[in-house]
Amino acid sequence: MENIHSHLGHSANGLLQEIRQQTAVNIQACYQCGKCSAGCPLAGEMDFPPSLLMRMIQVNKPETDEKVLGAYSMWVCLTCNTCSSRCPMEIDIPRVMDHLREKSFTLGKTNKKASPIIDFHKAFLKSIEVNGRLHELGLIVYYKMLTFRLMQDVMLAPGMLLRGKLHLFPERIRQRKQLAAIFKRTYKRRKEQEV
Amino acid sequence: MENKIFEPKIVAFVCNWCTYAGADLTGTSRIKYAPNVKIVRFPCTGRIDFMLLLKAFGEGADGIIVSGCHPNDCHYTSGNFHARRRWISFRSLLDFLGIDTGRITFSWVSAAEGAKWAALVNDTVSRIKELGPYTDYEKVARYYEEEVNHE
Amino acid sequence: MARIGVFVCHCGENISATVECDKVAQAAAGFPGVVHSIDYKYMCSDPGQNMIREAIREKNLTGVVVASCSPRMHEPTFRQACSEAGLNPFLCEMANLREHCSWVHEKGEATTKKAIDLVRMMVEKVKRNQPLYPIRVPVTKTALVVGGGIAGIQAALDIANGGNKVIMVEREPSIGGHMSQLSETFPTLDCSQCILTPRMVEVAQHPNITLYTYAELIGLDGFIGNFKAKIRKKAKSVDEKICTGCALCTTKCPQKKIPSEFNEGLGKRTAIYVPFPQAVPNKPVIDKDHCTYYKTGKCKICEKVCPAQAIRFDQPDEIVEVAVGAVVIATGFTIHQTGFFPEYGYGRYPDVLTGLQFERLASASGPTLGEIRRPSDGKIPETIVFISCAGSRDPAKGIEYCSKICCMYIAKHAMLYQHKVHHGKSYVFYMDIRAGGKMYEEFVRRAITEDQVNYVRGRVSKIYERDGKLIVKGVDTLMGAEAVEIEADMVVLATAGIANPGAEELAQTLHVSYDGHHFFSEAHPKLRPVETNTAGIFLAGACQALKDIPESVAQASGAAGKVNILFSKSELTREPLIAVVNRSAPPEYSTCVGCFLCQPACPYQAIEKEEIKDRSGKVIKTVARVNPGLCQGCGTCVAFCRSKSIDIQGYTHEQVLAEVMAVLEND
Amino acid sequence: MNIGFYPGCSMQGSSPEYNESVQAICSALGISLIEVSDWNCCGATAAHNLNRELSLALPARILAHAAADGLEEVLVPCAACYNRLKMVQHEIGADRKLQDSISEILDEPYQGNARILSILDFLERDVEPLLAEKIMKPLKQKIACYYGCLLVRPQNILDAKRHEDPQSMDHIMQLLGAEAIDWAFKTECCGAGLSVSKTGVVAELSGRILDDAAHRGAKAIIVACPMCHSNLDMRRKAIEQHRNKDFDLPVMYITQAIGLALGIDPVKLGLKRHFVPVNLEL
Ligand SMILES: Cc1cc2nc3c(=O)[nH]c(=O)nc-3n(C[C@H](O)[C@H](O)[C@H](O)COP(=O)(O)OP(=O)(O)OC[C@H]3O[C@@H](n4cnc5c(N)ncnc54)[C@H](O)[C@@H]3O)c2cc1C
Ligand SMILES: Cc1cc2nc3c(=O)[nH]c(=O)nc-3n(C[C@H](O)[C@H](O)[C@H](O)COP(=O)(O)OP(=O)(O)OC[C@H]3O[C@@H](n4cnc5c(N)ncnc54)[C@H](O)[C@@H]3O)c2cc1C
Ligand code: SF4
Ligand code: SF4
Ligand code: SF4
Ligand code: SF4
Ligand code: SF4
Ligand code: SF4
Ligand code: SF4
Ligand code: SF4
Repeated sequence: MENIHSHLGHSANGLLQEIRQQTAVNIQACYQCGKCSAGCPLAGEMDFPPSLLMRMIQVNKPETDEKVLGAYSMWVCLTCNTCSSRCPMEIDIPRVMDHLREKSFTLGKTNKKASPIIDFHKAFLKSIEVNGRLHELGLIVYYKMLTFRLMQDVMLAPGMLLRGKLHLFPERIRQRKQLAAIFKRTYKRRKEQEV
Repeated sequence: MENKIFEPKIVAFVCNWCTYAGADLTGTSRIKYAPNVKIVRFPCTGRIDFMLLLKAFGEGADGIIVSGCHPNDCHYTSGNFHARRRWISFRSLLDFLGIDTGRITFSWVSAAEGAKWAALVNDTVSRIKELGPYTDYEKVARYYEEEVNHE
Repeated sequence: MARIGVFVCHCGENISATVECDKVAQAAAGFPGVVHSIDYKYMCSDPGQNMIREAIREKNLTGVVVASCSPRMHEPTFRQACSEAGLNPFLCEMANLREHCSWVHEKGEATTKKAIDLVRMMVEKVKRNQPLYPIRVPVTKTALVVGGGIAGIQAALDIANGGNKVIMVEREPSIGGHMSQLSETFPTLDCSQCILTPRMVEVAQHPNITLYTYAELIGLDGFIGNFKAKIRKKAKSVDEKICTGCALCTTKCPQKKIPSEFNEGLGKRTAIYVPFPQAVPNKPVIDKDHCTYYKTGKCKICEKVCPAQAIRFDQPDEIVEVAVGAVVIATGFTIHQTGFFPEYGYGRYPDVLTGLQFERLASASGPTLGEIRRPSDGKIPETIVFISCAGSRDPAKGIEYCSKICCMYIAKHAMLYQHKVHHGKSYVFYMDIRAGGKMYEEFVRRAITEDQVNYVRGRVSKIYERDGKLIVKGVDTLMGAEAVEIEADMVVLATAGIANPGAEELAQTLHVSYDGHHFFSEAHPKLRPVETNTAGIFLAGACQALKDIPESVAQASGAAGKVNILFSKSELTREPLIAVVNRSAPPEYSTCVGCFLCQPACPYQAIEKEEIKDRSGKVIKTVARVNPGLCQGCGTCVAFCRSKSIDIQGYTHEQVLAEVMAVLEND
Repeated sequence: MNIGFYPGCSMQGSSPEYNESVQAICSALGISLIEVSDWNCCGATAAHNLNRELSLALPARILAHAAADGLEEVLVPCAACYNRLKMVQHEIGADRKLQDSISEILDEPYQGNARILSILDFLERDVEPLLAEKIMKPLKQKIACYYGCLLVRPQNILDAKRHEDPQSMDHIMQLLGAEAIDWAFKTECCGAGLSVSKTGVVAELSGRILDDAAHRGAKAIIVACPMCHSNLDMRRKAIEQHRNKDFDLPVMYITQAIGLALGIDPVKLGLKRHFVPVNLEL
């Protein structure tokens, strides 16, 4: 019975307020029309379609916030902007997804199913950090190390090599030191923000 | 005395139909704003004679708001256009007297724009706070007297 | 010597919660000239007003300041109270402590201080007030009704039946408006034409009503009781007096492919045409933009076949000027077309319709004689989808307001469809069902429970066509936003209702205000919903905000009632807050130097030249004079007069200056 | 005016044919492009997903280099890079505080005022007017122009016209003699960045696109984005397995199509690098 009163939370520093402050997106303006979910190409993959995710944030309770941060939805979201381009209330869902991803990642609350996706992103960033530019082959090798998905995409590699779409050696930029410094500074900031 | 926070004195000249009603709506909507502004009601901004603004500066006002109906929405057809046109020539007089035009806010607030009125007041108050108290009023007062005597 | 009374109101706690009213009253007692100052819980209550009346009598007050709410609220109340006690009502002023102080500031010293300042301003002003007396002007007992939809028709009939004259101006060739296009009407499902047509005919035949169709208002001057309206009667190219309405011409006209406005593009009409069979007047007009003769100089078939020889190709537009005492605006609304909706195909799919198009399909007099058939191939749709709030409640692309009528007409449409296509499947995508009205909710429930209409809560994201089907992609938000994809044969969009094109210009012609969406503004959202801010101009129907028929009719009768009240006397009294040019003793007569800078500045042409003559009739001086019937008291002239010879009663130089000085008086 | 050029990683890596065709038509039409010096990767989806500051800083560095090179305009043919650069420019441009913070990360003042041109902006403005006289081999085929998401959304920031049914590629293709079909998946998402980590999703999303285009009789799909291209071309086998259906539908870059119409050698346009062979009867 006690749950009856606590369906809607009144948390003063939940995701709802945090997102409002940091991204200027006011999720309270969502009136649950569902148009975002209806247009989202990935809604079928998501554990919570975008409109439901918005509602969960509106509910504004620590328990639902936890569920949101552990959701799989934001990891499959492709930032295709279909939702926001049609949302009658102009809610910038992709921006919210960005926020949720970064927060969930920083706090280590990422959904298990999302690991391959996250590992791919990590591998991608590594490649840039080292070379300044993407080196596909390096990326794929590094990605496979992280995920042990050894066979996936292997079929493509020879064809790509043959067509000049895969290079054995990375292209590198000149000012790699400067770039490494940029990476470092953003990582450092992230650490600061955590504490 | 010196340490007291500067609370500017601001007079608002507003028309009865749009801005006065808009400010009423601010009240009805319970939107809060700074108490520094006092409203003088006119039938229309077209009635506002700019010598009156000078008089207000001469008497120690730190800032002035003039606000009426939106263009084309004047209750009296065109009073606000006249006001607007006069305002342009008045500007040069202000420059001549060394009054920062930033001390005068000229705006349109309709009867439906309660929130805009509050924002207008707050913006004006903070701008005037930045400009500081208006101190040259004797100069303006002198000019005003001369002008009135001249007539 | 001034003897001013100050009355500070608490307004329950509305003022006293943030302003210390007793302190305000105490402070006011100390102002020079104030002889009486008290505070009280509710000044506008009977006991409150009595306190004012008694103080006026007992203390011989020469002026009263009520420090309470906005003068827009209670000025008449308190002025009336003063006048009952024998004080000229214009010697009463109000300090606005509620809307401009207590409600907008936090409790604290600064707020109470501001309240005191506001009272001081009004005390200084009222000391300089002069007794004023109302102005009397004659009233022309003819009303102008602009727009001949159901609202205009109702207003015109009510005014005319009240014994007053009406001039109705309708832009289209026929009156009737949107209601004439409707099939059946909620919540009773009676036939729209059947209940409307008799009234249209009554308008045409009423001895008190003059009807100008195919006409528009191009100018309005003057003021309440005394307007002058300029109307352009567009050339119909047909002599109405001779034409018998036989319609032979329309059957022979070779231009047969013009999309019919009345049928929302689903049917065709000719260049000489009567918009629909029940049109009033039932006489054709030639649409010059489409007529072969007007475009190429050849044809004139209509002229040849007309048995009455009523065709007049050289008929000019005619401008008529009429004197009217009041105006009712009833110009209605329009709807967004389907081309407005990007995600629904930018209007490319012929089987995506607007609600009005569906009305024409469902109407027995429509292009399909009441059968629901697809415009693309004439097939009867097996599956039909209705989409609510198409463009409404959509600040991103459409309008933020709710169009109010569509929830009901969607339920009606779905119901009509199910009645006509028994085996068909109908779906309604909705966000909320807004059915507030007598028998409205019951009506919607009936659609769902009796007629098996499937209501799905969710907004459609996209419609596209594939193999002659319209794929509608939505979700069911009550199923955790589960995808719902429907292969429909027809989609009907409940497109947003918006203000008529031209509403803005009309508002400017009439000098009335309008809102951000170009709907005309009422004088007060609750208490004066049928008046505009301009005296003598009233509103009826959907031109003020979207409304259904019952509400449009109610408002129209309200506006007509207001007009009839105005016309109940042959004279009306007006507030004397107008401009006057000063007069003084000879030989000066006036400080006015006759420069007439004020004259062109006056938007109401109220300033005249007056010649002051000596005994022998010789002109000594020409000065300005304000016509009190025309002056509206805007004060524009005042700001133009360099010699300060012209002043507004109630807002004189002296009064205004006193207010400014009082604000800035140091403490 | 000098038009700057930011190729981005895909044009140098997995989609060299896009680069080749851009270069080929530019040289055929006498337009010269100046590559932004020592450019870096824009960070793509990865930075954007994991590290917001990095996702702003990487494009900001590119813009800074363009400014240092004195470039007032930069052509960014890759739709993904274009989208990131525009978004970042918009976000940083509107926010003083963010400008300061990014300048700190870059260790140089943020300078991001170069006008960023998408391939479509560029083709519409600089190429279209030159085309009419130079078309040697009109493309007389039914084609489907596929815009994807990155070139049209968010529509107000990218200033995309008719974002639900864009027309600029269709116009160009009509100029080249082709018939651009009206179809439903012009701006649906192809799965873009998930191509490696969630191949199943890509197969589904890209499959729907191929299916609609084929169903409506298109003989080729025209794209302007390396990601769209690789999802529709390189991953074709996976799509066909997923849908249990074969599609005879090559995928060409718009610049390749223009090149063909201008009579440029298919090899020079990189047409031989495709997985799905392009052997349209031209
Ligand atoms: C699809 C649909 C279905 C509906 N179904 C129902 C229903 O079942 N029941 C119900 O109660 N309501 C229904 N309504 C609502 C109904 O149509 C309106 O309530 C009603 O038409 C409003 O009447 P009106 O006279 O205010 O405006 P209108 O009907 O719009 O009439 C305005 C008139 O003014 C004229 N006009 C416009 N501008 C000028 C000008 N400048 N000068 C001169 N003349 C001008 C126009 O030509 C028109 O004749 C429906 C509406 C729609 C769109
Ligand atoms: C909780 C609530 C909140 C509301 N809030 C709002 C709001 O914020 N805004 C808004 O616009 N509307 C609001 N309303 C609606 C508003 O109250 C009504 O629209 C309005 O009161 C209707 O006025 P009325 O004169 O028709 O009826 P009533 O206010 O009911 O007045 C009828 C009068 O008739 C008298 N009477 C009854 N029978 C007889 C009889 N046989 N003989 C003599 N006298 C009789 C009654 O005593 C009463 O004085 C609200 C209503 C409620 C219930
Ligand atoms: S489209 Fe916008 S308003 Fe509608 S449910 Fe999604 S976020 Fe909410
Ligand atoms: S941006 Fe993300 S949530 Fe929005 S429609 Fe695209 S995939 Fe779905
Ligand atoms: S006079 Fe005005 S302020 Fe006073 S009680 Fe009445 S409504 Fe309230
Ligand atoms: S044929 Fe002549 S009389 Fe008959 S409707 Fe036409 S114009 Fe009128
Ligand atoms: S003259 Fe015009 S209206 Fe008459 S028949 Fe010919 S086309 Fe029709
Ligand atoms: S009336 Fe119903 S359908 Fe129309 S806008 Fe309002 S809620 Fe939407
Ligand atoms: S402007 Fe003044 S002085 Fe001139 S005519 Fe008018 S009232 Fe007289
Ligand atoms: S106040 Fe003056 S300008 Fe205004 S209407 Fe009267 S006479 Fe004309």
